[in-house]
Amino acid sequence: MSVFGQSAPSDVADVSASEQVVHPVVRRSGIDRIFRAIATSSGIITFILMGLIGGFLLLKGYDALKVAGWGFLTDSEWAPDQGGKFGIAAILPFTVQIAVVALFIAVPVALCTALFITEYAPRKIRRILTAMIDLLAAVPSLIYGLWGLFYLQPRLITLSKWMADHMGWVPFFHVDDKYGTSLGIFPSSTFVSGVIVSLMVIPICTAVMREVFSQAPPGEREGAMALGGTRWGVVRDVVLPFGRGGIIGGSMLGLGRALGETIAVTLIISPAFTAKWSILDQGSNSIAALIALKFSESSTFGISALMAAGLALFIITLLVNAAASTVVSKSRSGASTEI
Amino acid sequence: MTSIDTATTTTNKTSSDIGLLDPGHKAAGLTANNVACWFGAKKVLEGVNLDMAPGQVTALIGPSGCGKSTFLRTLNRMHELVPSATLAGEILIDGVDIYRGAIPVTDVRRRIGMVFQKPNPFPAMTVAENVLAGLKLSGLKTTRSERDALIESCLTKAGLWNEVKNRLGDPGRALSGGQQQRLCIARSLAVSPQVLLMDEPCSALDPTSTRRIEQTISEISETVTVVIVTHNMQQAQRVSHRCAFFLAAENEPGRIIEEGPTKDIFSNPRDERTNDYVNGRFG
Amino acid sequence: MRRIKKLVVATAALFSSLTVVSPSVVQAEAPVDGAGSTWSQIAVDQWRADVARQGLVINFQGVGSTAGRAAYYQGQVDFAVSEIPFQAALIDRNGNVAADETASAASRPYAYLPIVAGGTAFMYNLKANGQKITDLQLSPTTLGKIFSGQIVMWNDPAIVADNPQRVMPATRIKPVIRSDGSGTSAQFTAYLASQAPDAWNYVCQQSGLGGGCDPTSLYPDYPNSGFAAQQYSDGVANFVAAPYNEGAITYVEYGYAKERGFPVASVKNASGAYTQPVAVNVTVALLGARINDDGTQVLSGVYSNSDARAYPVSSYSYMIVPISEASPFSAAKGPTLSEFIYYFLCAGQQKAEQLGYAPLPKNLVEYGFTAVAKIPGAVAAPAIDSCANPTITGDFLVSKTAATTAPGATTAPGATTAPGKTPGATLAPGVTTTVVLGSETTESEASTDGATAEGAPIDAAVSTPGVAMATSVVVEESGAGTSVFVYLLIMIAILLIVFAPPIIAARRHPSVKI
Amino acid sequence: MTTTLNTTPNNNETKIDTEERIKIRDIEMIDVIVMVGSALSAFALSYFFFQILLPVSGALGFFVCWYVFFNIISTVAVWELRGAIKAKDHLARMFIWTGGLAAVIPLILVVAYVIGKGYHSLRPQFFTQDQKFVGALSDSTEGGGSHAIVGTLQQVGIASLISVPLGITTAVYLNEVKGRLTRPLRMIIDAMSAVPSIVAGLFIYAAWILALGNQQTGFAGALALAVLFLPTVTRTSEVVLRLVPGGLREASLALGGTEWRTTSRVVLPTAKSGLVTAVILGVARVIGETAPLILTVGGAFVMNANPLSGKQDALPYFVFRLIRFPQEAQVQRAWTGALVLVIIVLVLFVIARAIGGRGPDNISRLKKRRLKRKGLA
Repeated sequence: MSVFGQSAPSDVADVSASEQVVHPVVRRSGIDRIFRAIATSSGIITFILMGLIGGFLLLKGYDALKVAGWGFLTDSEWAPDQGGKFGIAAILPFTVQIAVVALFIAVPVALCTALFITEYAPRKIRRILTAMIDLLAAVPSLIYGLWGLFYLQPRLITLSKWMADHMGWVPFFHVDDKYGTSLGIFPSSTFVSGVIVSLMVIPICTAVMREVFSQAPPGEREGAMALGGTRWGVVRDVVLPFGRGGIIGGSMLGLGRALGETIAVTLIISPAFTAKWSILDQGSNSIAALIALKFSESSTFGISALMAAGLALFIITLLVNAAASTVVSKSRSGASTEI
Repeated sequence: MTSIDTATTTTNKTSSDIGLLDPGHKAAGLTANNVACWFGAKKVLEGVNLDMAPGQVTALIGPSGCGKSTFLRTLNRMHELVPSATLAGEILIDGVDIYRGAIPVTDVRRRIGMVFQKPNPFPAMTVAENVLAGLKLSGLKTTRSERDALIESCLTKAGLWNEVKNRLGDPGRALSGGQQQRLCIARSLAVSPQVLLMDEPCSALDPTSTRRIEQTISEISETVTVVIVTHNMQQAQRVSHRCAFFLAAENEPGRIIEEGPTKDIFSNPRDERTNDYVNGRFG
Repeated sequence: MRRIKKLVVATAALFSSLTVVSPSVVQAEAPVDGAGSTWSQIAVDQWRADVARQGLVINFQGVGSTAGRAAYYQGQVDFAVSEIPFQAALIDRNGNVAADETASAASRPYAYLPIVAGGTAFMYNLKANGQKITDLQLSPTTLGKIFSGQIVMWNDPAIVADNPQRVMPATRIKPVIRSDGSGTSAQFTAYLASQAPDAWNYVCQQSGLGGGCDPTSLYPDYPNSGFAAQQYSDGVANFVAAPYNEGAITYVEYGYAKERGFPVASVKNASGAYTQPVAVNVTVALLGARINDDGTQVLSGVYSNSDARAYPVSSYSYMIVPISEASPFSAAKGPTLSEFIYYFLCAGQQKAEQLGYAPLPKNLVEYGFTAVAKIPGAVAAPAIDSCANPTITGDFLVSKTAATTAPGATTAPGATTAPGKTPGATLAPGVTTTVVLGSETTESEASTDGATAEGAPIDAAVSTPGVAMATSVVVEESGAGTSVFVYLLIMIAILLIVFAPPIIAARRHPSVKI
Repeated sequence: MTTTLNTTPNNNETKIDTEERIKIRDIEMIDVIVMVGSALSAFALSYFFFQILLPVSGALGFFVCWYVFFNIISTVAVWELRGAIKAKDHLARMFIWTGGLAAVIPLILVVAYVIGKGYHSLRPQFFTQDQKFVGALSDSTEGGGSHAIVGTLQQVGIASLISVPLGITTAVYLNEVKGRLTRPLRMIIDAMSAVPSIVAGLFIYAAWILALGNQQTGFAGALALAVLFLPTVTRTSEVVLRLVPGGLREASLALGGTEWRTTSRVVLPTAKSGLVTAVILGVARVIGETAPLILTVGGAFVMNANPLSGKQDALPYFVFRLIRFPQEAQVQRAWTGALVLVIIVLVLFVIARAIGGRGPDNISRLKKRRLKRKGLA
């Protein structure tokens, strides 16, 4: 995430060694050199491994990209194996829509949950709640998908219908009532899958935010308290400013999960290949679901096309995270000299 | 339920409540009656009776771990923030019990301000915002001119105005340690406390800054009752009117050994242990 | 750090202890791996379990036909199961050869043999005046119009013409297609391309594939088609079964509709009769299948089978078996593989009907026998007369004939039954659901004893379909009060077991912080 | 303290505290009255409005109405009584409580749903038998999922053995050691977090199985899981390592500690509970993954306890495969598998939290015992 420019321990060691002449010789002990070597080689291994996957996507996707050309960005059909056009013009917006719906729900809830756990909950509830949120993270996405399909969707579509009927003036909620607003047009929508995905995103965001909030400096907390601050005052003036990096970091981690979630989205959506604003009516798509649905019956070329779609997702995430990390790097990191 | 009226009257505040703008503002006296404190099952303080007279500076002295800071924190209900911490006895501000009375805890803390050992300005706020943080936290509405006046008067009181008047937009953390501490004092003064508790406010500071803060203490003590914990005997002598000596024997809760006018404690202590301590023979 | 080490060690210990505890498996014969068609998976899975008792270890995973074929030529599995044969060169938009499966598979010579036969059923959810419609009849052209989006209302003249016996409701048609690649789509599109070419061309053109495109395992969709796409057979079936999806119709394996207690459309065959996709009708239809020299199928004879019983949308899937010892196959695996094939071609077919499929007719079994002989290390085939396939030994076709000959009889006698009754079972007494779960009466019949290989008992009792309704996966779990109570109790118990110790511990040792 | 004073004998433990301790009242009577009053009037109001507006149907709609009214009324009441700042505090409290509990409701619903679907065929033999003789026509109580349980535990175990050390050392590299790679590495790890899990499976299938000529094994599945595991654990570890105050590092270095000792004795123990969270999130990410396993583990019906050879099964794959059968028995088995998966996850996490989940200043009983052995406590 962020690159923070504050003093790193290694720099401190260098300075103390070379300038303050506490240790006359600039030399790391053997164990330190081994430690640095191990840490660095871990970094290199991870870099190579992750790079290989990026390279794998590029390599596999290259054949398809060569054939599709710019059409890959402007076409919205997906028929590489039938000799037809294929492109991500519709799939990518849908993918982003689902992730946005998921984050729209998940980030506020996660923020509240993390604050609840660190600031509000009685101590006894705190551990139980932490365990439950962990568990929420660990419920397999397959189970979320099935639960969403059988349990949540039938209930959620009444809400979809209500939103379409009463809030249709919002472009996202506007449903073309060519088919009438019967309940039957609301299942398998972006909204439903976004809600399901949000359940998977909540625990991830919560865990990171909770970790960060719990590290808010006690001195500042007490300072705010001693000024007669209410609990909310402390949260607003101390915890949230301190945890800004964690909020963004947690949300980005959640965004990654939301963009890449496969099985649950696959189970819910009814794949559509025409981009639209409306999120409530049937038809949505996601790159991950596309790959999952098509790969088993795709030829080598079809898989190449799917990998190109995966590459697009990879690049989008790269850009979003780079943007987020510049924000985070401006926020206060914990690596100051304060204890 | 009988004291709802008190509650409402103490909480409906307007800008005229702000002491430094309000000539009628008065320091309040604090009284501790038979206070005892526990952390979990461990008793750390017992039988503390102390009167902290209005407009005076009371110094709490004693070796480390004798319960001074704990006692100080009971005075504005910061003690209860530690999980498992409990206490007994009563603490009165101008005769009103701060624990059992109807004063909400946030008002207790607003009326009894606190400055900590380590300066803790809010890093996300500028110097000016730090001064006004208390107003924001306790929801006091002020006009722009009132705010400007308040910033200037508080920073002047804390002896910081001349140093920072051109840096009001800098982050609070950009100041030096001594300046940060004075900023914290200014911040506490902005909500017009009747009592100001100081927990070793100079222990992390250089002598010049220490001197500056001591000056500040004597200046504000006319309008604010000050209770200060210090390890510095000279400081206690310099700033305080009264002094209380705390001591905890091994595995025993701390208690007040001796209490009285500072002059007496330092020149003519009744208890031998006080004599040993103030003359630097232990601790 | 040490704590983390401890954590790692503890987890490792946990895993290794589990490994030690687990019983070691003694494998009698060389295990044989297969992968492929999800469509055939249900049957293959049952047969695999049956032969396991004879010591034959077969592993089959339904990963999809194309993935199965790829796994075959990539040397990951010994055999594959697929709805379509290896595809010759696919040409991409620029005219380049994008993929050539046959070339890839050349390194592992193979033979095709039939494995599972079945009909593609058209499950629908339709009501008229609050009553479930259960006697829908569709002709091939109407089917094509529905699944190409050319007609949008259930009271369209084309549908009305097929259903003179009732008044069709003015409900919107919601065709539900498979969003994933599937053999069902392949079989259905092959049927459409052959029997409703106009509709198929329309779909092809609308979705930008050009007129007269090939049958495909990825059903083409196009903007504003009105199609709903769902994944997997259970996905489309659940979607259609959902109460809010009135007017939906999908193509799916018969078993899924049967299990959910939903009706399937009767399809008009070459003789003009409307038939249901019950086993006997499928088997009869497949008597018209012709096999090329290379083992690939020609199904036009099935679609146009003039037997009044024949269900026209019938087909079978291939097993792709190795005929050389290219890795990973070896002659040592020959006996296992060949015995498995003999089992499913003969005795195994007795369970086909129970599983929602249809037994392979004799012509296909005979072809299968000749293909097995090419497998290295294969044991000799049994005499065709001793083959326990119900179409050969039994009186499968004869006994069923009486019940289903007349065209009128096949079209759902209990047409407008109350929802409690399941038309799928009433209309063809031979097709009772002996696999309905939770019904004590049928438990004993659902035997896994492959050695005895009993035939599907003909159970005319109509009590079971009621159970099928109750336990069907229609959106909500069964609301029996006691069971809800029981699982709430269990949940509370689990939560207690998990959370009680830390709470008690925390109470006993309150953390002291000074 | 070196005191030469007379001290009273050490009888502290036996003394009984007679003082009445002050009960810290967070909630006063008036608050309770306000809350109850607001609740009642909100009930009345929503009952009245519900008949007219009817925005959402059923009990849920009523509850939503009531809840909105309750918040409005109680906030106004607190405002009147305690002023704006208290009202804001009250509103924030209500909001955060709601949010906190809102996260729990779906968990309870999901878990209850899985239990409701899965408990029918949860028998002891589910943990001891495999599916060797079980087909679609078998009763749901026949056979079990032991092969899948063992497979999942082994695959996730191996994946953690690969990813946890690698991920944490990578995070240490990013945060403690630093180098030219820091920036690009961080970026690529961020981007990896959104790569669909199936791509990990395809990658291992292409690179490990096809290119290197390996067969589908549990180990290959573990590699695919490790690829998914790594970014999560690295990112989360990095976030928590960054929270370790720099002053601690400086203090340790100032004491003459080497970088290695600073990291291993100061930084990592301080971040311990966060690192456990990182590992838990990583395990959570992978333990339910189906897609990458389909291509890599191959799937099996019989016990194969050797992850290095032969195809293996995994619980999510087991569930994924069986739930799509038309036969109710198979579907029930799948739900039982799902239930077992949830139980396994629950148990693993409780163990993980118990071993390493507390804050750094909480000395666990284990450590106390160790210190006692060394004579330090």
